[in-house]
Amino acid sequence: LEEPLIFEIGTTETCGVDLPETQTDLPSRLGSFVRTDGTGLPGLSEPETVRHYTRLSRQNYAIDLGLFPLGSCTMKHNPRLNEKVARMPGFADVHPFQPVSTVQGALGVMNELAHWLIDLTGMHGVAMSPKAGAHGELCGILCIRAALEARGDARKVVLVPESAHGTNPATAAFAGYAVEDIPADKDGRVDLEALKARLGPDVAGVMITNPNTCGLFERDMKAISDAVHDAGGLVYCDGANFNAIMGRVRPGDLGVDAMHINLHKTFSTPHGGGGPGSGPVVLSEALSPFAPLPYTARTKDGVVHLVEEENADAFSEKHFDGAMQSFGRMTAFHGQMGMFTRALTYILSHGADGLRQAAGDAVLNANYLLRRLEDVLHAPFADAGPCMHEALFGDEGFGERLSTLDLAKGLIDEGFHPMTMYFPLVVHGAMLVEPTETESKAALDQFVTAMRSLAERAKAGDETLTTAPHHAPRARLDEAQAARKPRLVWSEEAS
Amino acid sequence: LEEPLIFEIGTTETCGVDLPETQTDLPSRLGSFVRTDGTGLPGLSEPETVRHYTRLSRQNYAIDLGLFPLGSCTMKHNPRLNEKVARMPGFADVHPFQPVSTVQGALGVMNELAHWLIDLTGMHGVAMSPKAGAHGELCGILCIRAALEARGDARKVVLVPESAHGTNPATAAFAGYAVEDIPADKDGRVDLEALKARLGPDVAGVMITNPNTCGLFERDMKAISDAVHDAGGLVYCDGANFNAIMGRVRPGDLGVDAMHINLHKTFSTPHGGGGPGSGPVVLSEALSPFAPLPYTARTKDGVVHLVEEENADAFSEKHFDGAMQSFGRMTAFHGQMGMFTRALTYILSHGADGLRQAAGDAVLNANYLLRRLEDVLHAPFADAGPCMHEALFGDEGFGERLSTLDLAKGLIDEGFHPMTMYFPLVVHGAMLVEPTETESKAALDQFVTAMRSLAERAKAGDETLTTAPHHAPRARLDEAQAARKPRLVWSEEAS
Amino acid sequence: MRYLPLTETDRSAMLDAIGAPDVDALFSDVPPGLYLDGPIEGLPHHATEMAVEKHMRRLSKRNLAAADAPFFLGAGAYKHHVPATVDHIIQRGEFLTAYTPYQPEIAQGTLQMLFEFQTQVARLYGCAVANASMYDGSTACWEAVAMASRVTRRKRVVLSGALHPHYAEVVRTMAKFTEDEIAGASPSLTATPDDDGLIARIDENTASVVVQYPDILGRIPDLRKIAEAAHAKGAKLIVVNTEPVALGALEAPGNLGADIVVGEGQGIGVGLQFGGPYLGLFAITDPKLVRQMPGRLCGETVDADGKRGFVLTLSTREQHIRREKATSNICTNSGLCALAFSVHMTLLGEAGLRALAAENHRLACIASDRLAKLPGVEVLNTHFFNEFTLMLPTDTRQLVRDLADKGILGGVSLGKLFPQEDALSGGLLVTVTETTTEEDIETLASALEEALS
Amino acid sequence: MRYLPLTETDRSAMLDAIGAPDVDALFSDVPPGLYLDGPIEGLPHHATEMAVEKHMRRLSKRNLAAADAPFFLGAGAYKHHVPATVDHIIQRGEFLTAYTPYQPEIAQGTLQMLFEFQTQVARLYGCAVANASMYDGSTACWEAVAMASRVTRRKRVVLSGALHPHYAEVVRTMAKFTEDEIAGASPSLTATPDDDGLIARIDENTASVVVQYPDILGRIPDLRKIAEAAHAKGAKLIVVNTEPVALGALEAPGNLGADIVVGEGQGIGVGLQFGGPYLGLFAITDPKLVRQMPGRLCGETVDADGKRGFVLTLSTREQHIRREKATSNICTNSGLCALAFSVHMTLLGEAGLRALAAENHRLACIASDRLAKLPGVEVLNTHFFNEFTLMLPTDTRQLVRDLADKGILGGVSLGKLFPQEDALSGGLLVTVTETTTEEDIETLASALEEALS
Repeated sequence: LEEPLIFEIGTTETCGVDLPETQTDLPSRLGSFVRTDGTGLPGLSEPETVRHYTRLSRQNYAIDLGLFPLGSCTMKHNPRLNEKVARMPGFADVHPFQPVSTVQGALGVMNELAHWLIDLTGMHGVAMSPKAGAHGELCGILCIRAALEARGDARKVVLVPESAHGTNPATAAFAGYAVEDIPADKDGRVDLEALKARLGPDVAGVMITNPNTCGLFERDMKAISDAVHDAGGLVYCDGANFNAIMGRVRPGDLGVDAMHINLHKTFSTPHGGGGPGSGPVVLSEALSPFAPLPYTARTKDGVVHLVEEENADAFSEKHFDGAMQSFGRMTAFHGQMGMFTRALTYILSHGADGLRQAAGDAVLNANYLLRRLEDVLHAPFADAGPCMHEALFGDEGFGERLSTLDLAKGLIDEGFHPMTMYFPLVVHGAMLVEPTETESKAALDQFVTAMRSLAERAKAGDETLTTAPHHAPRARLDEAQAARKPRLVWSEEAS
Repeated sequence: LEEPLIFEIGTTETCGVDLPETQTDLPSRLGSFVRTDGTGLPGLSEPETVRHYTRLSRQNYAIDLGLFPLGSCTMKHNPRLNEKVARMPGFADVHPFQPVSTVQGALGVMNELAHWLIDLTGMHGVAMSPKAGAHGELCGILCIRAALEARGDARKVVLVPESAHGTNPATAAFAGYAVEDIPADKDGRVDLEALKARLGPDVAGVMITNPNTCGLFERDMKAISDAVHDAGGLVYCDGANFNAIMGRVRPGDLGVDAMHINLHKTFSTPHGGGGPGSGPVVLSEALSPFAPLPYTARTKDGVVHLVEEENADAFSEKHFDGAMQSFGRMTAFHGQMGMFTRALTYILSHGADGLRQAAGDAVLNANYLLRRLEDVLHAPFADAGPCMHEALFGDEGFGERLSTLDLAKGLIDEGFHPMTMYFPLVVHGAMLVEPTETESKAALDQFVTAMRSLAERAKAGDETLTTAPHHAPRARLDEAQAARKPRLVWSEEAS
Repeated sequence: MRYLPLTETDRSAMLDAIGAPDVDALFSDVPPGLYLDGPIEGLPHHATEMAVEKHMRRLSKRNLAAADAPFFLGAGAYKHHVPATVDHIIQRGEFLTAYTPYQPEIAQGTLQMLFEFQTQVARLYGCAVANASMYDGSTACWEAVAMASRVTRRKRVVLSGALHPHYAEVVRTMAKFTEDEIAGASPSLTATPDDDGLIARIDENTASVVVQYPDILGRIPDLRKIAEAAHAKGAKLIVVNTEPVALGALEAPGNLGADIVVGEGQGIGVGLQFGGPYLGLFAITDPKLVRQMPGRLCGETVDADGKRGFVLTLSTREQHIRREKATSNICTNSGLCALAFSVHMTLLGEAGLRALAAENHRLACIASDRLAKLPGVEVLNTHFFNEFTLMLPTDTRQLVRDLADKGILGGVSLGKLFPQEDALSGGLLVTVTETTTEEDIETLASALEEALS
Repeated sequence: MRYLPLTETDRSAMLDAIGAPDVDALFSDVPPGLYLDGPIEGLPHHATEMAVEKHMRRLSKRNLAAADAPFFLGAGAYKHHVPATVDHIIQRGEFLTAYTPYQPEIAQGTLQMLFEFQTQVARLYGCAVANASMYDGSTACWEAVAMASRVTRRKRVVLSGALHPHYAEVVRTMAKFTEDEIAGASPSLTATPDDDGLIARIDENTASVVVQYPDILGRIPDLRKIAEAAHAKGAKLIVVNTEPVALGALEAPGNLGADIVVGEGQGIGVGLQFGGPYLGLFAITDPKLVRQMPGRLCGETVDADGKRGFVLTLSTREQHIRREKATSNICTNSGLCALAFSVHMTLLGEAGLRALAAENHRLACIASDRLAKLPGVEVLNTHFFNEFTLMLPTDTRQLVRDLADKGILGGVSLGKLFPQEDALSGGLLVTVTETTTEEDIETLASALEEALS
């Protein structure tokens, strides 16, 4: 059964909520601004609404249904305790402008989470307000620019390795920097010598991902940081892959100045079909003073303060000798409280030992997949040693008309979500597989069986793969048509 | 993908909860009773558990997915507000033996619901503790027997119409009565004259369903009650079909002495795949004193009392002049609190006007189906006038090798749950269709289209129906094998 | 009204199709004087979700939630931590809003779960077969008694004096109508159960002996001895368990000679809920008697394509088929509670259940040691799992109310449970679970000390 | 650890398969001194679900929930009743635990929802096209400014003085890096907005004019007039709405000449959540500019079998494809909040939204009339929807804190919102929604009267 659109089944008269019958004898204060057109918003009764969305939901794949091996996206189990906690009225039903005396618990959560993030990364401070990973990247780069400007040093270039997430160059460009690539060496790591050669007084810093997008730990990270610092630059680290090393390596020890943490990856706040995310940014001592408003701080009397424009200067003066020089504000309120409660719940559940164990299991799972598949799939860096929490393969040896896309779509018919495809760009037909630590060995073995079978079909040139998936709610969708003649809203005429 | 059993994927070492590491230096007080065998209970981690049950759930049909036209089962929308309310800690996290001063809200819910049930049915009292419909029937019959015994009148026979639910005769037999049938007239209603002829000093009472299982209102209900009362008997009414008449007819006005109310049908507490139900029994003045313990009662000071063995005699003496002569106790505690909160929430949402409207819409929906289908399906009582909230059809005219079962299984392929089949017994190949008031006209029209097509295929002898469903998680299951060699628990050897 | 999808336009169109002028006309079979021509008077009209939620919240706040007080109640209903996962799963619409799985092709979710549940219960109880659940422990207890009488064709039922008095009362009430003869007894205030006294009451007419394990005072009867005695007279041993967590530490009744094991499953997955809905468990050790069992049963079979599948089976025992010849009046089971139990039990597994039981017992030992030190307080039990009986020099009914006024839910008074037995009025049943903190124990100890001084 | 499925047996078997002696060996690329050989010190170890829940509950109870107080806060975040259905649906695992729908064959649930959402937003705003959501209203506001600068190739941005000061601050912060020139202003304490003053600031270099509707003081600017003036100079009109419910009563900005309409969607479906996650809405009136829009877009297409289906489209605008040439740095949207909004909006429909808006306005009128009667209190606004400004003879920052001490959340101080503007420190922004009772209004009135006497 196909599920129609709400515009095809709802009417503007139908209403699935009851509202008091409003007395209309009061004069309106809307003046001449009263809405005269109908909104055209369709309504459904409550039973129809439940059914519509329940049916729709069943056309989705999700972590709750199976393995979701999207490299660099860290799709791990989302504990239901986190959801329960986030819905406690003291967290869910609190207004951002309530007086601080009435939100000590909420500010306490922010502070407690902030301290965990600082300790886990070995950094000095953290900006909590960024709303997602890319927003966090931006925050980090803006801190770098603010710090450089504060010392009157207007550098113009940011170096980004070619394997970087696409968000990295976009972010640097937004912050007004020219972006230059750094090449990779044959093992898929940053070429240290090439980097050193490029450093100079025009380079504001580097944006680097560690573990990198080939799934490898950047052995030279500390040397890279030292070289950048020696040249007067600063180091941004993309934290998308922190899941591999949490509790085992501290980015602060590697010389990182700023790193965003995706709470919705590493700390298991659910992806929700594309957000909301949350991207706090941990900062080195050099960058901490420039973090955006608002921030929270607990003073000696145990009270947690929320520092905003209202009290920023006075607070900085009183408690930081005026050192806090926030570069501004990135969002209207204090950040993703709903994600903070979930992430803190997750962190407290694991504890320092459990987070370390989680990283270990994530890496173990990825290496297991790498070794169980390297004989049937091209694994470009397999000989370079262990991978971190993701295993990278390429399409070498596939039949002529078959591609990574076909294998990925074939996975759907085997009951799995495809892996990340064609990323990183350094490997042809890349397949980046990240199982995460919340997959069982049984699930991995099923996945291996499916992948081996698909790899053999791809190499044998089995063309039925080119039309996969065959057992999904939809066959392959015509993305070209969607882009050529965009239909982005429903209209009666068009349908 | 087939979902394995927990015994096939779990291990006795795996655990999906964390527990404190117990200090073992304390002496145990278990003596020699310590468990020595392994329980053999398989465990799964939390992520595996979520996935196992989420996948399993998707093999179910449910109200949330579509029309569920099970006659006499009243599968209506289950509002999520009810679920939210039932989970409020003050209701969900209260022990049945807490002192009454600490549970005034819970007792208040029971009392408030009790008053609604009494007012809606026009009765005198209500026994809240029965755990389900059949338990409620039993409660009603036991009240009747207790009342007859209290007046020293040991009658031995209960009359039950042939269209009765199977639970009715089972209940009467359990209470020690001989069961005799009452025939139906050609319109599917109780034959009043035949009933009158059978009444006498040996007849304890009748058990009757109104609206009856043919979906018709028993026009002579008041006359039946009067005749039974005149003969010294009492009238039990099966309340399974109360949804059709709530707010429009009061059973008390029809002379009923006892009627159970399925909170999980009429008042929308969810069926949950087979329970829990809840079956409070409303009682006439004649029967109220005999209701089982415990009961709740609000005294003039506004305090709600819970009357149990502990205080029953004293309370009856003080507040009822000793009239309360409970026949005993049917369950350990006070009944289905979780269902009471849901039902009261539902009732308050509708109010007296909304419940009346709901009954009207339920009947309107059923009549609409009756009239849209009577030309293609045999509708034995269609000429007798409007039906109540369910429409009854038979298999007359089906191809030789095709049955009601085949049509019903064919409905599954159309995306619907089958209707009630082969019940009531008075119609050959009966199909009892109850849409309920929470279905939209659009849903009914889809159902009509599917039914018309199936009826035509059945009449044309389309044998593909005999192997339907073809698009369900399973094809027809071999029930005979299941009964012949019962395998009721999993064992390693057997699988 | 938000739950009613028909618009006025729909209603008109449908009435036209039917050929009726209005909805009232559809009720023409109701004799005139009996049809109400408007909403029943004196009752409120429909209300917004917001208003209803507010009203219900106000009522809920007039209760003291167990989590908000030091809490020591048990006696058949136990407070355990239920993982959030359990509630998430039972709220899946496909489980919550499904009907009894009479159409197995589209109900394999519920059916496979029930098959797993039956196996879990059988293993927990050390039995061969379990059913798909019953209303609660007390009704399961009565069903066991009725089954034993059917199987033995005898009518005499010997109840242990330390059977939960409400369970005993349910049995007595039902037996009035079936004419079983109930031989009950008063509980004796001894440190170990009076197994010999119970055995002495078994005779050749005895259909069944009903023993609670652990018993209502928290003591642990010697099931093996009682089973031998019962079997020697041709009687069936029915063992009642009200705390499933105990069987993570105590030998399973089915391994000790019980013929039927029944119990309350609430302690795993279900929560307190002021007494209901709960979960009746029912299992037997002799699989040959399965056709005499009450309640729904789920069995394994294959579908037309040869795939494994599950169905409700042996329903010819049941009333909706057999009518007055059914094995029981029961129809509805406690399906959603069975799901909650099964999910929680799957999360625990053997290792988790054992650890949970150990933690319960550890804290109960700490509490018993602490409270035994109070002047005037004596711990009755030699053995216990997670509840035990204190003997106090006062009527504990009033004591419990006084403690509640101080915000302490201090236990269950034996005086309340056994109002006819004056000798028991000084008894206080104290229950300790993994949710109890040592701080809670101290709070209770101080309050008791104060109350008794 | 309950979230980690690997058993020790599994780990050994897997290490064998890999050929590594232990897990630490897999980290051999980490230089020795940098690899931690045990859990980080000073941090607690893993905890039971029960313990974590207790800890978090204790923290949550140190907050005063909006539902537990007479509540009058708004200023960009609104308390509305969210039907229980909304939360049920967003907790469906298939929505909650899905990723961004990059594999459309198995993500039609999310994609169809987004297509419906885009259409709902476009209709609410009176626009041609809307995107699939952004972080929140303030970031959407900045994205609109950036888009207008891209489209007009101009750099000057004229902000209304009555734009939410935090929105203005976000724009100012971002513009520092893009070198847009921001022309702001102080809000004037007039009964109607100073539209003429705003118009006077528009010139030929102006890329965009940013106006809030209703504005931060609750007043309603004349969008049509401002649009004409902006367009006359070749500038784009950006309208910001922070309270979507208002558009059930007020003319849609898209119908009044706005080019870009952005806003905060939190008021429908999302809840307060201490400021996040919220829901940025973004729509435009000229569909030709769609390739200049930021954020994800969902579009209709067909699959290989010709069936209707939905995909993320026009992603060549986006940074993960275009890298440094992207229209915006945004990547994640606010998908689950968009779902909540869409479900709530579907429950409301046009009729419900209109009724909800009417009820908000009715209660706001009652409140404004009541409070205007207090001695020393003046209502600033001639027009308002559900929030209005009181002028009081006191610094309202302290007043708000004093009211909170009495358990009343009485409004938002303009002194807090505009700390640089001393003239505003007597202003109190009071918001009234359908959740406000007349009793709440009385409570606030009495408390204000007392505070001012």
